[in-house]
Amino acid sequence: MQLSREELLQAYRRMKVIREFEERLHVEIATGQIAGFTHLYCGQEAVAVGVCEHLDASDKIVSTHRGHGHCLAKGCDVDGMMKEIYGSREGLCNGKGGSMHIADVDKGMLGANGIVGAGAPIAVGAALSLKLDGQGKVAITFSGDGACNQGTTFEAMNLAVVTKAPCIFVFENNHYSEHTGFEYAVGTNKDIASRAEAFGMKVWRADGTDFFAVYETMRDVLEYVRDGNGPAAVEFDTERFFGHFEGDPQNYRGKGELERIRAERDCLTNFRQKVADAKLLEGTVLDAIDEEVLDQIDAAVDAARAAERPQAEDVLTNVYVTY
Amino acid sequence: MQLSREELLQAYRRMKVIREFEERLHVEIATGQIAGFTHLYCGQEAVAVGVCEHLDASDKIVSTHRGHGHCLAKGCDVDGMMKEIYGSREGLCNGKGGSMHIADVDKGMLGANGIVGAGAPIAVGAALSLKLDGQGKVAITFSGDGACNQGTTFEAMNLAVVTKAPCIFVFENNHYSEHTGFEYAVGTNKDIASRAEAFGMKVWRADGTDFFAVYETMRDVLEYVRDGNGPAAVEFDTERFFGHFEGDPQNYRGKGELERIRAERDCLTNFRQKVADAKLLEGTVLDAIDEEVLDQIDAAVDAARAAERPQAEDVLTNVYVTY
Amino acid sequence: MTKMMYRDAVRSTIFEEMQRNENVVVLGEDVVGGMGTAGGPEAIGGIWSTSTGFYDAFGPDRVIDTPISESAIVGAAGGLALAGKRPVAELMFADFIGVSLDQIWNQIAKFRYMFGGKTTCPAVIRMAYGAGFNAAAQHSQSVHHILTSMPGLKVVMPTTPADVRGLLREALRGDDPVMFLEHKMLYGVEGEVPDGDYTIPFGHAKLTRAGEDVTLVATGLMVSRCEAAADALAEEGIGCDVLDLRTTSPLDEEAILDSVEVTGRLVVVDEAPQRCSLATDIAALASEKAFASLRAPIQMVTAPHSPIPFALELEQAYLPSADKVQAAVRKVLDWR
Amino acid sequence: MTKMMYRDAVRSTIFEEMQRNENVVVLGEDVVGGMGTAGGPEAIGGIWSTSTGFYDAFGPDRVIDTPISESAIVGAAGGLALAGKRPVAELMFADFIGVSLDQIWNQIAKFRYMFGGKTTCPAVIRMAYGAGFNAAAQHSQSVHHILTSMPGLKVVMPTTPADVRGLLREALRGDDPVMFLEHKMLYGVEGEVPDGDYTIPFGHAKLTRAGEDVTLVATGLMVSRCEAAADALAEEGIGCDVLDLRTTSPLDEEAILDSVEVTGRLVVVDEAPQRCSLATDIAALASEKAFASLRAPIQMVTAPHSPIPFALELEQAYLPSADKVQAAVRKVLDWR
Ligand SMILES: Cc1ncc(C[n+]2csc(CCOP(=O)(O)OP(=O)(O)O)c2C)c(N)n1
Ligand SMILES: Cc1ncc(C[n+]2csc(CCOP(=O)(O)OP(=O)(O)O)c2C)c(N)n1
Ligand SMILES: [Mg+2]
Ligand SMILES: [Mg+2]
Repeated sequence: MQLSREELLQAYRRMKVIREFEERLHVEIATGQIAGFTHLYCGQEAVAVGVCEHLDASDKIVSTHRGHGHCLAKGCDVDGMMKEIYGSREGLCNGKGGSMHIADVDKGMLGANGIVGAGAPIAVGAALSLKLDGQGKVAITFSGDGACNQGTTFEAMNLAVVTKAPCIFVFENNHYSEHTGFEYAVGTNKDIASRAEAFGMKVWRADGTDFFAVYETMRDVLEYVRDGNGPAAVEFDTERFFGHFEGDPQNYRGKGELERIRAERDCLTNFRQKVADAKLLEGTVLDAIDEEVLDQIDAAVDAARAAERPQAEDVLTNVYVTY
Repeated sequence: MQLSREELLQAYRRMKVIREFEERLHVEIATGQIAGFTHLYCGQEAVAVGVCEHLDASDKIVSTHRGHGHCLAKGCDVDGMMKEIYGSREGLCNGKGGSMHIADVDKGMLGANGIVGAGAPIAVGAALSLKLDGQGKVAITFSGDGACNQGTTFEAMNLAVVTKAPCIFVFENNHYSEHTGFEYAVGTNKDIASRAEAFGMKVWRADGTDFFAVYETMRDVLEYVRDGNGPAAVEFDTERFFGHFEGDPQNYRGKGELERIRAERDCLTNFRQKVADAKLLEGTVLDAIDEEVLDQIDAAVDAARAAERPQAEDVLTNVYVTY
Repeated sequence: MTKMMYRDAVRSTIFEEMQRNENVVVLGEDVVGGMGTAGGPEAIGGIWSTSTGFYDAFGPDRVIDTPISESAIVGAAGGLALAGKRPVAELMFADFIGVSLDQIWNQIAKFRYMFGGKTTCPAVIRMAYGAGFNAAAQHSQSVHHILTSMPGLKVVMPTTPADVRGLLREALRGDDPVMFLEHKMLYGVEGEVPDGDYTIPFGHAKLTRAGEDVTLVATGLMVSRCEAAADALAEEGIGCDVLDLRTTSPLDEEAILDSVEVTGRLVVVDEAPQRCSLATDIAALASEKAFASLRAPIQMVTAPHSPIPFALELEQAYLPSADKVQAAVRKVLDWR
Repeated sequence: MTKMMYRDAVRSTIFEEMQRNENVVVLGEDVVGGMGTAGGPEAIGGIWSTSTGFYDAFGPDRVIDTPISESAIVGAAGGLALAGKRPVAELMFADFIGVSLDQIWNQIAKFRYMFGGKTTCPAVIRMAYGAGFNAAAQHSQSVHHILTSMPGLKVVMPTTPADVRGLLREALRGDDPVMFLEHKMLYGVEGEVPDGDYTIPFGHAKLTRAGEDVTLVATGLMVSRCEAAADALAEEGIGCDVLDLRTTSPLDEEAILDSVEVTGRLVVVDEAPQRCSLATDIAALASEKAFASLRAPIQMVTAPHSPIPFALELEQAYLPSADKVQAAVRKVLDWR
């Protein structure tokens, strides 16, 4: 583990922010305060953070319908996101996008996306731009095990290979696309990564619930891609702790499955265990972060509730740059 | 070689019909007699015939923009096709479809297709229908090395694997998609078949200019698929003897390439050589077939020229079954 | 008569038709749900609960759960139809015609025509459309104008459980490709449903309010907004015809023109933005064929020319409301 | 002034703009041609010869030849635009919006709006559209009504080399997504082109014939058919305004309404079928906003409601002709 104490603390805090952001949304949505469809990232934090801790604002990411974690990991403002999800005019997208369309282009976050599979070609385009700039920057697209069946994902992989675009395809295999199992929906001779391999990409695989595994793997992937070797793909095995959307009865889960993954596959518990075993960070320090994060999320919710609401006349702004 | 004399003669005749149909079209198009876009199948005859000689009318095929060969091999009427290409009301599609949309559903020929990659999902649907019927019938989709990059082709492969559809993906790799080379446009770790393999399909490969190689390979493929093992894929290495469309300057070809493939990779020459070496058929018999075929094509062109033209009022028929 | 929800009308009609005709086949994402999971099949039966119980009754060859591959879903429906089956494919959201349009527009809509009339293509593509759930720009759209513009497709937009049953039966028994558009906000609406095996022929609008002053034409959720406006105006003695088109292709031109001939005033209400919409389609029809009857400019009440915004207040402002319809009626009445 | 073909106007404008601004990037199928072949790059330079010489001048990072993957092409254009480039993507045929519509409609059209105005998306998507080549149902379509209906897109349909240059420059320098529709039958048409670095702002129709009796509104190839009709009618003393819209989104409402106010008679000509078309869009506009001026029912001359047939005679019968336009003009003049 080559991370400094500062880096470790930051990674933990980021994962914790995502976790509490989502746990709190889970509660808030149940009270009917938040409109629309919301897909929670809870459980997959180690992937978003393990990937994005390597990036700066000039690296780009493109996200999915389950995008809060990617946004937060890439540096989107917690308050701005919460306000957006509440539909405030002060939200990151002025209340026009909502949970499924959060973006912050200045931070290199090119958008969550409500259309499954739509992000991959966009990331290839961003990667082609970065290739032209010649600064060794990369574009990353996150896709689920369901999104990997959409034609756009395949077209994007092939286009990236053909054009040697510095694009990284991160597959988050959480074993479900909505209510359907990975075993059923994804035809492969092995796994998602092996498909990517057949397109001529170098691929990696790692445990997506282990921050250190993600982080170390991504170091290699990024070195390879930043060096101009063309695109690459990584498959992370991970878990989502909530339903597909809020309200999902989750009949597809096995008995005790949710309890088991919370107990055995929690990336935060795993992180704490690892840093304790290696005597890198003290539990009390992490406890203090936990407190701070809870306060931060409380404050974000309070701010979102109090924030200015959009007005009818806002509907027609920003359709075009010039009218 | 387990083919009877009758079967050998029929296969040769079918290939020859395709060859002369296309050679003649090449001439006719140059005189400006035929409207629209026409893509000639010349050079790839062994694939269409080697595949379709195994099928009957209740097996289905779905074709491409380069569809004449598949249609003829599947039993579409020569005169009806020629009339269609000439835009006659007596054509197979009453002059409404033209070269890119020839179909004969009763013969199990579900259509040429002007949209690259569009045929694959349609074939999977046909295969699902045949699976439901439970008679061991199959659906076959032909795709080029260019079409194999279209998202629909990938989606179709995955859907076929997931649903265990009796669908066969025949990839005709003629090394070019329009003016672009296979080497550039198709990202793989080996070839097109290896991609199909990564979707979990059993795959085969063979020389597509050798009728016997195609025929024998397809025997195995069909046995596998008819037995209910789900879909399969085959890649045939083949050559097209004309340009992408009529009028293509073919600047992408290497020096002497066309002469070389005509000399070394002609499936008809190859067939004649093999049956002569094995003393299966006499050259005189094949010469006689050649004569008959030329006459047949002459007659077809004469008939097409003389055939009834469509009328303005035909424009609005057959948009729906019920209006 | 039985009371039934719109979503149950969809489900029961397909179910009964599957019992009646073994060629009817259902396919789509999560139409079964639970495939390949520890929980096992039938975890959901469609995210709109429109195929619950199908898998248990008809098995995996007739109730086909698919990966997230809309082009392949619609294309497979096309292939099933060409091979003699009667597929009913579900697009979870109408917005997903974006990833499957070629198979809708260039394939299933055109097979019959391109093949010289020598095949039928009885594929029914169902899709949930419309705003009202704050599902934002990619999960709320109305797409009927796009589909209506495409020759070869029939486009159906039922508003009541009774119409769902009659129109869906008609779709399932016909030989043409049908786009069956179900408004998300109507799934939970209950209504009386006639008994018996009735069908409703396409191309017949339904007059849901009668009046002699103004003609209101609408589809889907907008019908109820027109009705609300008409009811409010009736209290002031203003009488409106409200026409629920039910199908936009074929279109019941006669019903529209007959009403306008009487009222001389037309308000068209459309949930989609105005440009090249069904609203303009109907306004143009009337301006050509009922010109002499028109006593005031035609008014169109539509969504504004913007994507659909997320926030509650914005979505509300975006959608045509009964108030806006009322204002338009007053405007045509106040003309000159 | 220089004489130049329409296709050369496309090519030279992009070429000059690439010289002027290093952020302009071209991508599409065979925009180079010959990649990965013995013949080597530059085998074709676009099947419409609209990018010949680009690769040699700007290299593979700015002239990107792609596999046959239209969704990825448009999507990549979107990503390039979000990352600060000015992509010009080519769809060989407009019909291929079928396989790429999601990226056009749900992605590039909506980024700016969904993201609260915090990005621009200067992606230009060029496509060859229209009938006349007997290319049948999947390679001949007009799609402007579909794209015009979509908020967030600007839709440009130039008819002359001079307009190509001015409008394409405007597209390449603007910050909004632009659908640039090039009619196949116009590529070979020659015309005078002004010198200098001019742009033509969107939303300004061009009056190509002036007259006081009837207003003719058209786009693309249909403009010349209107002009032919107008010229023939002029010999009989019937005067027509012919308006070439040039852009359908934004639309020059004022030019249309001003003309109709004078003539009182409107004929709209559209190469697409009528339902939910640009023809109905304009008819509806006039029937709402020029009602008092209208002296006869608006006539729409459009393609019939069918896919585009292959045979010469059928395609000819399918397309609006100058004769049909003339007949419509006579009809509005003969009214009452
Ligand atoms: C094109 C498209 N099809 C279907 C959907 C509906 N949908 C939203 S999320 C989802 C499942 C995605 O699964 P996966 O990619 O594994 O991501 P996860 O939800 O597990 O994060 C589906 C089917 C959609 N939004 N877009
Ligand atoms: C969706 C789509 N994109 C592009 C085209 C234009 N086009 C027609 S054929 C072709 C090349 C196809 O190559 P391949 O699949 O190898 O078939 P081949 O022509 O070699 O038989 C292209 C790009 C099309 N018809 N459809
Ligand atoms: Mg998943
Ligand atoms: Mg090829």
